[in-house]
Amino acid sequence: MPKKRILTASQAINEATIMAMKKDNSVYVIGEGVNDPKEIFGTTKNLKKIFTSKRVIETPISENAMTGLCIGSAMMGLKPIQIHQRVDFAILALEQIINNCAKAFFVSNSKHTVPMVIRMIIGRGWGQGPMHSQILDSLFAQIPGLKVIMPTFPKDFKGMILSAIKDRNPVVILEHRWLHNIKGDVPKKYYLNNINKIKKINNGHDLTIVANGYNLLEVIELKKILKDEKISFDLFDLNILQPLETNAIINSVKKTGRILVIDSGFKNLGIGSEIISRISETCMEKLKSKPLRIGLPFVPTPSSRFLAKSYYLNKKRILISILQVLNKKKIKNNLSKKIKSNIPIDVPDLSFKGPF
Amino acid sequence: MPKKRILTASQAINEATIMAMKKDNSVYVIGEGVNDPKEIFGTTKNLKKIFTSKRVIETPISENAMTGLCIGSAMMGLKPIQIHQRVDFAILALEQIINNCAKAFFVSNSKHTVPMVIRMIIGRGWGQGPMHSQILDSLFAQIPGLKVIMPTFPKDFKGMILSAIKDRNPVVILEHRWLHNIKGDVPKKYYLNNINKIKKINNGHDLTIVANGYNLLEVIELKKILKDEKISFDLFDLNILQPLETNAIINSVKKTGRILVIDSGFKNLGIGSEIISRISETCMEKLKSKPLRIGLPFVPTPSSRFLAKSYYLNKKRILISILQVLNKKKIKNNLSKKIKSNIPIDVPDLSFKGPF
Amino acid sequence: MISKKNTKKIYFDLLKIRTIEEIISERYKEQEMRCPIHLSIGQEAIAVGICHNLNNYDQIVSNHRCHAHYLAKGGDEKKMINEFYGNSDGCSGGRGGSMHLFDQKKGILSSVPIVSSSIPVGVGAGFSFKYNKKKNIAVIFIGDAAIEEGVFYESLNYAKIFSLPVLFVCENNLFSCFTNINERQPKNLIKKISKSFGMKTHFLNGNNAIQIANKSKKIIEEIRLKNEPQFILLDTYRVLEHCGPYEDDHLNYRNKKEIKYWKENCPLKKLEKILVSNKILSKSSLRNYRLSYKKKYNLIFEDCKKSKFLGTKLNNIKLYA
Amino acid sequence: MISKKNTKKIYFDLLKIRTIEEIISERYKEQEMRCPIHLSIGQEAIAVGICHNLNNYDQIVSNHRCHAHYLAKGGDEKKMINEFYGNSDGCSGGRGGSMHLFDQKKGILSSVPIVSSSIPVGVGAGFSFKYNKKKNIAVIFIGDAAIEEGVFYESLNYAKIFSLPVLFVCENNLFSCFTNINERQPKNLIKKISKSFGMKTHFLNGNNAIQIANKSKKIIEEIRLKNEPQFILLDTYRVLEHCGPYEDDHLNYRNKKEIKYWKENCPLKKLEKILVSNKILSKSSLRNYRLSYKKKYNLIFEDCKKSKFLGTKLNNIKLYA
Ligand SMILES: Cc1ncc(C[n+]2csc(CCOP(=O)(O)OP(=O)(O)O)c2C)c(N)n1
Ligand SMILES: Cc1ncc(C[n+]2csc(CCOP(=O)(O)OP(=O)(O)O)c2C)c(N)n1
Ligand SMILES: [Mg+2]
Ligand SMILES: [Mg+2]
Repeated sequence: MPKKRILTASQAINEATIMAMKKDNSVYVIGEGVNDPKEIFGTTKNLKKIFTSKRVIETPISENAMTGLCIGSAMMGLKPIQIHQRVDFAILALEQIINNCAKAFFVSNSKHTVPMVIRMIIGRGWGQGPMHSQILDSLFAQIPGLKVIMPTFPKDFKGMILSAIKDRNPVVILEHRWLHNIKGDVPKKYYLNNINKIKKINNGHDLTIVANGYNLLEVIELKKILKDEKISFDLFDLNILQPLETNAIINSVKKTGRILVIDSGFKNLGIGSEIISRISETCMEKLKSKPLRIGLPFVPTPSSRFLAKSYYLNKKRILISILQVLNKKKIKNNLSKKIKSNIPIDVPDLSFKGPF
Repeated sequence: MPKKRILTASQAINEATIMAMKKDNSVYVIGEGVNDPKEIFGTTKNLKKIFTSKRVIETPISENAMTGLCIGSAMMGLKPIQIHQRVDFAILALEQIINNCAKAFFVSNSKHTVPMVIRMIIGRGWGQGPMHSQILDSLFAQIPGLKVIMPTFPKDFKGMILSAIKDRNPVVILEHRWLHNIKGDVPKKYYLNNINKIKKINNGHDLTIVANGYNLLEVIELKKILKDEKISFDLFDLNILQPLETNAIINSVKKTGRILVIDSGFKNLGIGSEIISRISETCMEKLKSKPLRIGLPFVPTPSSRFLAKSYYLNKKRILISILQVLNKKKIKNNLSKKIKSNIPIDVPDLSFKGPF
Repeated sequence: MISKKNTKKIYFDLLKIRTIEEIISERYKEQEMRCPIHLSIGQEAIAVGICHNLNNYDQIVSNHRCHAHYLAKGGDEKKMINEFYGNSDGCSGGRGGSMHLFDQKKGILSSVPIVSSSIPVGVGAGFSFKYNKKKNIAVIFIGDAAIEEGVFYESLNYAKIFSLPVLFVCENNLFSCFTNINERQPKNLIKKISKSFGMKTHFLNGNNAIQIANKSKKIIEEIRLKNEPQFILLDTYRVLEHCGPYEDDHLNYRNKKEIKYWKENCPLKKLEKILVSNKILSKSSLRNYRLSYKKKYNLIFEDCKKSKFLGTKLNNIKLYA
Repeated sequence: MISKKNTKKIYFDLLKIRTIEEIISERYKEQEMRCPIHLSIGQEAIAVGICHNLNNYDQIVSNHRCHAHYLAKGGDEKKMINEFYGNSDGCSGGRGGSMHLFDQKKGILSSVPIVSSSIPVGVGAGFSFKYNKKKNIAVIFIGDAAIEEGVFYESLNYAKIFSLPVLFVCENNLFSCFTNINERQPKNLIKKISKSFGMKTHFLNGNNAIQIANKSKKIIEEIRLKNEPQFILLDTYRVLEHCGPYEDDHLNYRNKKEIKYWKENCPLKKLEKILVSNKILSKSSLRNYRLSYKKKYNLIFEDCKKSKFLGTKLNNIKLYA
């Protein structure tokens, strides 16, 4: 058995980028700050040194034209990896993304492809407020022609980014900032992860849970606690938002009869709404309890940690929702204690010293 | 009883605009083409003559700054009515819409308001293709802080636009191009229609239907045919997409036990997904059959009428869906004949001579 | 200097475009070309003159008014006409309609109806040439209103600071739909703007195809050689309505004198004069060409109109490559 | 010319801003101001000089680096500091954090962290003044990178063709985060661009508050009078890191000589020299002011830090007005 190789997610992203660039000369990296000393949270480390500024391109603050430039070059056969330090900056490029990027394949009668990757980082850190920590997952998932992925584990970051780069379609990668420092086993070799079909990552009996991003980690942390209570669940890592393949979820629900979907973004018109609707439309009769979605309330992200507390989901709120789906009215006191955390709401761990 | 006063929807819009501008000097109209001979499909007729170019403002082709300008002026107390001849052009202004327009009230701790109306016309006519006939209903409904309305009847166009202008929040009005020539009774007086809560517009027993825009007219046309078959339905005019108030729908479903939601836009992540999810989450046990959504397939709008045929919904497809929700497998032959139309897919009526 | 042979070629290109557009204008009322159309009648010299100096690997991008660009760059006319009729063998399979013309083999990368949207895409094509050390250029055709969209400036900036082989060609027909340029832009902005970005900027008569071909030849060579973007601004005029097949002079949004002036300066007439006075073609042969082109292309339209839609059904269209 | 009294006022404004920012810088590591901060240390003269000539009804808009603009325009300092601490009596109730400062009563219309996003909003404020025939102006503070966003140009265009009372104030500190202006823009674009739009354009030393106040007085009066936008470009320098409380000179993205030059040209030192040499204030009184300001504002920080969050819970926040 090969030895484990522990990397952080940002190291995995960095490694994947280097591999792809070595393998294929047409891959280039472009974005505001890609050559900064901060190296986009470490993910662009050493790129310029290895590949020179010809292939690792710092740009003016002009997101829309930058995106169009990437699209044009991709239609001509290059493979841009565009990076937005905040997903929010991609809002300025929506015209190019919605029109040229997503529609070129369709409107060219399948002649043009736009093999382009857009990494967008979701800024959760010290209270960055309503214009620097949006999620926008279902906004992008609503644009036909884009693939939209949202990896959680370092291993997946590597494999999915490599797949995204290889894919002939535009792929949006939503990276939750707090996942960059998560550690995990990452194989050394070049490998591709599926970016067309989500996977079940845990097997159980009592309910089906669908989650992604940072929430997914919290669900996993609940696993042990729930096991002590003899509760087990099917868990889907919703790391592919588009194409949204829900057959496996539906099959799972047919078995468990209970479903909780946890949205990283707004609950309103979130991916969860689509999943619950599909379940209701296909196998409503198998449900033993009402389906449940949780997600962000329908207001902009507040900056203050005092407000962030009731804005973001946390283990406790997830646990309550699980029990609700299971028709167990109250959390047992000891459960509630077990999940108590001494980590403030606005940091992923105690080593985090802000601001981003 | 007052005599009926028949106007087209575009006349109703025009009348509402003139009334609002006469009533309140701070109301102004701005957009590309507002003073064109084409008068934005007749809706801006005479405005410049009455109110001069000070208040009816032709602009350069710069949607994003135009929107910001409107926002700034609205924060200062003016009341802009901004017009996009195509909803698609608003995509260039999404940064201003998502950030300053929708978030100013929140981020200013409720001190600033942005009392602004944005009329966006959905371009269905002769095959305008993927960048000139998007719907984008659920995109706008996904932005917290906006109100989003979509009137169907001339009477509502007038009353809802007047309410939108009076409202202290930014209101997006989605106007389906094919509704502009629809005629109906429009009271002469100044009146306000609710833009916070949708209304039931038909009472029945067998199922609940939720629809809006052009589809709503098609549902209404089916009413008589279905009546002959002793089928009656509760019908909701989903002319308010945000705030999305679904209690009345849920109560109706509790009664009928069956629900069909017809989306004007994509079925994927459409408003229907939110409605069906809410129903499933609250009163699943009352459903006698699986809920059903229909809407546009998840591909860009094709131009060719040969493709448009299978893209857009029509009476027949709506009828099939109704029967499906009622668990009636087949359309009876005579029903199918009754709804046969001799109008081509790409015109609203035979007087339409293109191109828009 | 353009040779006699090339002068003739330019004439045939121009005549072809004019003929096809006139037939569209005539046949549009048959209501079988069911998509918006933006005719280039009066403005064709620019497309023809510039594209004369391009090869198949050079790329162009265009906008809503793309017929002339498409044809001048060598786009397949039958595929274009089929696209107007919504047929499956249209250049975009009926998906796009008249505002989405492209031909991959001929270097027609993209035409899109969102004003200015294709500009950065063209810059991206230029980027790919430099990246791959190709000696090709990308030409970006825009109207005078395109410079009102922010992305235009962002794109100038990229083209300049990345030193890309890009030629901006701005066709100033004074109008954006019904609105005069004076209502939309500060005086002379359009003349000054590319210079502010440090680009070589040229002003040409947009209705003289030969002159355009001549002058742009040098410009294009220089771009190929130096990987530096340049900008050409050309004055011209649209003869028919903004969108649709008819004249709309009765609407009085344009000055009668102005219209008269520009009609007299018709690029086709101008070119014919040159051909005759330089004894390249005789008046009668010109007449014959006009007639034979008309006949030939009318047949093609007839063909396309009759052809059935045979394409993939929408349900089978793939969203992903 | 600025009077002695006003010179003193300018000094007190500058000192206040510098003091508050230095305290932020010191206290940031306490980890109680938990939001990104962009300090203006080294650049304050611009805010102070310009705002000196504005009244409460004039409006300003700002960006991520908004502390100095907010304070110079008269924004409530306690509300600002509370905002940094995330408190409910912060100027945006803790909802926005440091990049969303505003004060309605003082004409601070908006500050937003999306580069250039507030520019058209400022133009809209100018529009409202003209519409209502008010003799006020809107001032739009931007950094050098803001001119890379398309919306900047669109906004220049609107301000000009609508003849709006708008003053653009561009603080060129040579950097956008870590990237030098030479990597981002063609040479001198920033100097030429507003002229292309036909705007009166002025170049000033951004570190000389008195000069800025003097020169902008006339400019602002002219704008009030004529309803014509103007543009001021000022050179200046940010002393600390782009975002955060520390120096970052060890990262070597900026030239050592350049840093030295600008530190020597510190706007506060410059102003103190003027005060002393013109015998407006003595050296020792300057020292006393420095100390007393420090003390005073440290107390306010201490207060704010201790104050509890007493605001509406998120669940009760209204989405609509
Ligand atoms: C972003 C956007 N806004 C508005 C329109 C509507 N529109 C279509 S063509 C046009 C005029 C464009 O004028 P110009 O660029 O000068 O080209 P011309 O039509 O004169 O050839 C406008 C405003 C559009 N297509 N896209
Ligand atoms: C649209 C957008 N893109 C990128 C960023 C990230 N960003 C924040 S500040 C900044 C630099 C802005 O530089 P400048 O305008 O010169 O202001 P300065 O920081 O120098 O005061 C950047 C790129 C952003 N906030 N918004
Ligand atoms: Mg034009
Ligand atoms: Mg700067």
